[in-house]
Amino acid sequence: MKFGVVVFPGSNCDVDVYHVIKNVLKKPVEYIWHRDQEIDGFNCIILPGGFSYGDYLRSGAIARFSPVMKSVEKFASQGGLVLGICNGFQILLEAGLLPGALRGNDSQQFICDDTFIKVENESCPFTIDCAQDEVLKIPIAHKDGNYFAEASLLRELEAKGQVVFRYCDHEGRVSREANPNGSVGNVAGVCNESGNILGMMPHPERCAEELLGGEDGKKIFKSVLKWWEKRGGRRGS
Amino acid sequence: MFKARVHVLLKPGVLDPQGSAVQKALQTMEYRGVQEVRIGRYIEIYLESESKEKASREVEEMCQRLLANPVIEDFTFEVVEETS
Amino acid sequence: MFKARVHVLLKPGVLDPQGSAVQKALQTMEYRGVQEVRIGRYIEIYLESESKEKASREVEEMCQRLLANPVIEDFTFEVVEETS
Amino acid sequence: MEAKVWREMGLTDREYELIKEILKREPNYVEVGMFAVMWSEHCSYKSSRAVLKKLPTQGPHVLQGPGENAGIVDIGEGLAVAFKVESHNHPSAIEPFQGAATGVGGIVRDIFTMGARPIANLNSLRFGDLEKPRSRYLFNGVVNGIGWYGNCMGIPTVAGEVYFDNSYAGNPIVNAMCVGLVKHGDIARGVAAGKGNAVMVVGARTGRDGIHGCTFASEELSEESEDRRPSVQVGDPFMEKLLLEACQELTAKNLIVGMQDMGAAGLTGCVCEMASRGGTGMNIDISLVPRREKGMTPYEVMLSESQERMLIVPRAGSEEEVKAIFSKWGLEAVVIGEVTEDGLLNIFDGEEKVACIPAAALTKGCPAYSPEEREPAYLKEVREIDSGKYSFGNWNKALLKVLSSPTIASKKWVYRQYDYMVQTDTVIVPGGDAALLRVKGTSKALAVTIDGNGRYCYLDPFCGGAIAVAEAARNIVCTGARPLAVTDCLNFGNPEKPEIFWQFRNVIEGMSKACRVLETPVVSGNVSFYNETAGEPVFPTPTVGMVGLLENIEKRCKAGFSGEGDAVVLLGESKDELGGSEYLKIMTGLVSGKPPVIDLELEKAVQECCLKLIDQGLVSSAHDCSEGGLAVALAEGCIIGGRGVKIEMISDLNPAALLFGESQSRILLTVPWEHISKAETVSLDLGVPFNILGRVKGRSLTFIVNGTKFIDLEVGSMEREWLEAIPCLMS
Ligand SMILES: Nc1ncnc2c1ncn2[C@@H]1O[C@H](COP(=O)(O)OP(=O)(O)O)[C@@H](O)[C@H]1O
Ligand SMILES: [Mg+2]
Repeated sequence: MKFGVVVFPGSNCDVDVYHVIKNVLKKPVEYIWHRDQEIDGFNCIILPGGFSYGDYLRSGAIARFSPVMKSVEKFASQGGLVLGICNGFQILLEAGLLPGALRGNDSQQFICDDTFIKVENESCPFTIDCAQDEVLKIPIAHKDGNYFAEASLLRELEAKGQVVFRYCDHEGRVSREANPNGSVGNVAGVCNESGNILGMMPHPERCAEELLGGEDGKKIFKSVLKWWEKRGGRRGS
Repeated sequence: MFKARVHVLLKPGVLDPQGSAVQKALQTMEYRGVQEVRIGRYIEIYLESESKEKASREVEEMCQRLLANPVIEDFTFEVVEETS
Repeated sequence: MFKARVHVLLKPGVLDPQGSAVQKALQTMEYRGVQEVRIGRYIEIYLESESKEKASREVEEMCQRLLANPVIEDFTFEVVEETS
Repeated sequence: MEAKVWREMGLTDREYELIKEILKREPNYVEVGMFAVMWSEHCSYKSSRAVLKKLPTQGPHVLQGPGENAGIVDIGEGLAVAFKVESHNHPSAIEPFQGAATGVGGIVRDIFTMGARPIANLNSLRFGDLEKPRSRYLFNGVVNGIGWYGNCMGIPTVAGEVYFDNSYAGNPIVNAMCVGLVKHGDIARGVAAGKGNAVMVVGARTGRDGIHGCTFASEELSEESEDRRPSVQVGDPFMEKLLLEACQELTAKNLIVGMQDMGAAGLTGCVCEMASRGGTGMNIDISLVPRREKGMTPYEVMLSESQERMLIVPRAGSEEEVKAIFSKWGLEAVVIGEVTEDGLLNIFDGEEKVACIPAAALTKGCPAYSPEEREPAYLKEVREIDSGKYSFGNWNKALLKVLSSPTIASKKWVYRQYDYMVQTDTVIVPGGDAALLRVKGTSKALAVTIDGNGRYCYLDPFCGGAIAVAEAARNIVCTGARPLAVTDCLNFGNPEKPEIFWQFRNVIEGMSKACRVLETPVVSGNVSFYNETAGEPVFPTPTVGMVGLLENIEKRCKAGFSGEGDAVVLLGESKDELGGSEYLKIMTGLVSGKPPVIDLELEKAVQECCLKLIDQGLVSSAHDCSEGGLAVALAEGCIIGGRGVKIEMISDLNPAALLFGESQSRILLTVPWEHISKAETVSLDLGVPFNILGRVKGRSLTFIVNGTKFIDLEVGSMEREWLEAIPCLMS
C-alpha cells in the first residue's frame, strides 16, 4: 500500500501528512509534484492542507487546474482512494469531485482549535476503523471551512451516507454551540457516492501521536490500511 | 486592448457572513438606515483580443471555469474597448 | 430605499498578489491574451435615506471610515434609487 | 545640490559634508538617497550603537552573534537555532493588517536567508485601551495580518504577548519574532565573496513601494504620516512560501556563497551590507532588475522596499541550476551584476554609471552619536505610593476584575486566529508560559517565549530591563528547558530627547546585567525609536525573545495544576510590592510606585531550582508568577489545569500586596507529596525559599490567610471572566 501526497505551490501540511505515514504508520509514501501526471504507482492520494496559490481568489480555486488534478480525477473514477484535508477538501470541491462548497467562517476569523467530530458513516474506506457515532477529537485550522449545500442536496447526501463527519461536543451532541464555523448541518466532512473520495476540514495528521495530545487522527489513516488489506489490495468498488 | 469588469456575488439564497458583519459594523457606527450589505468580488481583466465578441466569449468562459464558483456564486460582466 | 454599488480597488502601483496569481492561472489555462488582472471588492449596500444626496454623503463616509483603507485602496461608488 | 534635498531625505548638513569627504566630490541624487537610507537611524543604529555594545553577545554555544540577518545558537547533534525579532510599529499604525503582515514576512526572510527553516513565529503587541474603537481596529487588524502571513506560510505562531495601555494608543507596538532550525553545515550568511561571482535578485518584482520606508521608521508619527502611503506595502505570503522552498533547495544543494533578504533600504541595503561583510565590492546593472511598474528611475529601483525579494551570490558556475530551482517554484532569478575586489559599489543603469560608493562607507562609515541624556522629571512624582491605601476588601470581586482586564485575560481570541499546530511539533501550545516545540529526529525540544513589561520600564528603566530578561527566562524554565540566548526589540520614543535616551541606556544596562547573570547572551535584535504621537512617547518597551533547550522532551513540564491532592508550592518570596502592578492600574488607574525589585542572584537560584526539580521528576506543574501576582498565577494554574486549589497561609503582608503584588523571582509548582521533602531539600540547598501554600483540591480556588477566607471562587466562573473578556470587547 503506497500513499502519495500531492504538493501544490503553497501546500504546507504536505510534510505533516508525510511524516505521519512514514514515521508513525511506517508505510511507504512519496510526494507528488503538482505538475506530475504519472500517479499510477499509488494506492491512496492525499491532497494536504495549506494555502495552495495563497488561497487567492477562492481557496482551492487555482490549484484544481494543476496538471496532477486530471490524473487524480481519473484515479478516483477508477475507484482509487483520494483524501482531501482542509485545503485539499477545498480543492476537491472546486474540482467538482465532491458536492457543495466552502464559504468563509461565520466569525470571519481563521480558527485554530481542537474540535470534536462524530463519525456518521463508519463504513467508508476512511472510517472503517471507527465505530458508528464514535466521537473523535481532531483539530481544525482554517478560515474558509463553512460548508454549504442547498437544503435538498444536503438531504440527499445524508440519505446516501455521504455526510461522514459532523462537528459535535465531547459527548457527541451535534449542536449549534459545537459548530465552529457555521457549516450547514454541522458538516465537517463528506464523501462521494461510492465513498472512495473523502474531504474533511479537520486535520487528522495533527493528532496521530500522543505527544501532540491525542491519537484520534491516526484512525483515518489506519482505516485506509484496513480497507486496503480487506480488499486484498485491489482498487475499485 | 479590452477591459472586462467582472462582478461576482453570492447567490441570493446563500448567507453572506462577511456582508452581515459589515452591516452590523455600519449600524454600530450609527448608519441606521443600512438594511442589507452584500459583499462580493470585483475583477478587472485587461486582455488583447481580435474583437469584442471574442473577448466577451473568453471572459464568460473564465468566469465559469475559474472566477466564480457556480455552486454558490453568480457573476455578471461587461467588456469595453480600452484605448491607450 | 437606495442601493449603493461600491467598488474598492488597490491603488495603482500597489502590489496586487491576488491579481497576479489569477493572471498567471488564466495564462496557464491558455487565455494568452490576458495582460493584467486586478482584484478588488464589490459591495452592495441597501439603505433607507431621505434623499439620494444624503445617501451618497453617507456612503462616501462609510467608504472612508470602514469599507476602504485610503492608505492603499481607492474606491468609487454610485447610488441609485430602488423601487420595491 | 540644494540643502533641501538631503535634509528632506533626513541627512544633516554635517552628514552631507562627511559624504563629500568620503567621496571626495559632490554626491549625485541617487547617491544621496543611498546614504540617506543607510545612515537613517533605522539602518545605521547611529544613536544606539555605542549603548548596544553593553549587551553581552558571547557564549560557548553562540555560533552567530549580532551583525547578521539573525543570530544562531548551537543545540547539539549538529543542529542550531536561528532567531531574531523585529518591529513593524509604524506601518501597523497606518495599515494594521498589511503593516503587521509584512512585519512577519520580513522577519521570516531574515531567518531563512540564514539557511534555516522557520519553525515558529512569536509576536509581542501593545495597543491603547480596548474601550477605544481605534485600539480595537488596530488590534483586530494586526492580529489578522500576523495570522494571515504565518498561516499561509505554514509556520506555527506559538507564543506572544499583548498589553493594553493608553501610552500605546497612537503608536502601537508590533514586534514579530521568528525561530528557525538549521544544520550547522547549511548555515548561510549575508556575504558577497569571490571575485567574478554573479549577483542575482530573486523573488518578487520591484515596484515603487516603500521608498524611504526606513526614513519613515525614523520619524515620529504625525497627521501627515497617514498620507505617506508608499511606505506601507502589501504582503504576498504565497510568494514568500515559494521563495522559502526555493532557498531551502539552494542551501541543501550547497549552491550559494551568500544571501540576504531585501528588507529595509531594499537593494541598497543588500548590496552594501553583503559587500561590506565580505570586504568586497559589486558592479550592478539595475536595468536588469525585473520591475512591476513602468518608468522607474534608478533612484526608485535602488530604494524600493518591495517585499519578498532577496539578493544571492551563487557559487561560480551554478547560476543556471539556481535559475532552474527558482523556475520550478514559478519564481524569477536574474543575474544583475558581479562581485568585485575593489570595495566599490558601481551601480549602472545600462551603460550609464549612476552611483559609485565604497560599500563600507554606507555601513561602517556612518557616524555614531552619543545623544544627550537627562533623568526624566516624572520619575520623582510617580514613585511614591503607599500600598496600604489600596486594599479593596472584596477580594473575590477584585480577582475577577483583574482576571477580566484585557492585559491579564486569556489571549485565546488572539492565538486561535494563528495556526499554532502546523508542522506538528507544538507540544506545549499557547496558553501557558513558554511554548514547547519538539525537534523531530531527536529527543530534544525548544522552548520559546517573548516578554517585556513597559510599565516597569517607565517606572524604573534599569529594573524593568532586567525584569524583562528574567521573566522570559522564567517562562522558559517553567517548561523544563534551559534558557539559551536572547533576541531583543527595543521600542522607545524619540532618542533626540535626553529623557528618552536616558531611559534607553538604563533599560539596556538592566537587560545587560540580567543577561550576564542568567548566562543568556544577546544574539540578535532590533531598535525602534520615534514611537511617539503628538510628542507623547510610548512607555519604554524592550521585548525580550528567548529560546531554551530541553534535552529530553519526556521531562517537559506544563503550567496547569495537575495531580489532585498535590502540594502547591511557591519558590521565592512575596514582598510588599504593589508598585507598578496591574492591580494598581486596574483599581486606581495609576501607573505608579516603585516596580518590584529584582535580585538577579536569587532569580538565578530560583530558576536553577525549578530546572532541577523538573529534571528530577519531582513536580507535576510549574507556572511563572508575574503580572497580576500570586492570585492571578493561582487562578491561571487552576483554569489551565481544570482543577481547584485550597491555599492556607500565614502572612503579615498587606493583603493587596500578598494577592496582587508582582514580586519577582517566584514560580508556582505543584509537587506530589511523596516528593515534597526531597524537593524542599533541593531548594534549600540552593538557598531558594520554599513555601507550601496548600494543595490541589476540588473545583474552587480558596485562599485563606491567617484563618480568614479571602477568596473563594469556582474555577468555572473565573474561567468565564478570563476567557470572555477580550471576545466581549471585540464583538
Ligand atoms: N500575541 C500572542 N500571540 C500568540 N500567543 C500569545 C499572544 N499573547 C499571548 N499569547 C499566549 O498566551 C499565554 C499567556 O501569555 P502571557 O499572559 O503573556 O503569559 P506570561 O505572563 O506567562 O508570559 C502564553 O502562552 C502566550 O504565548
Ligand atoms: Mg509574561
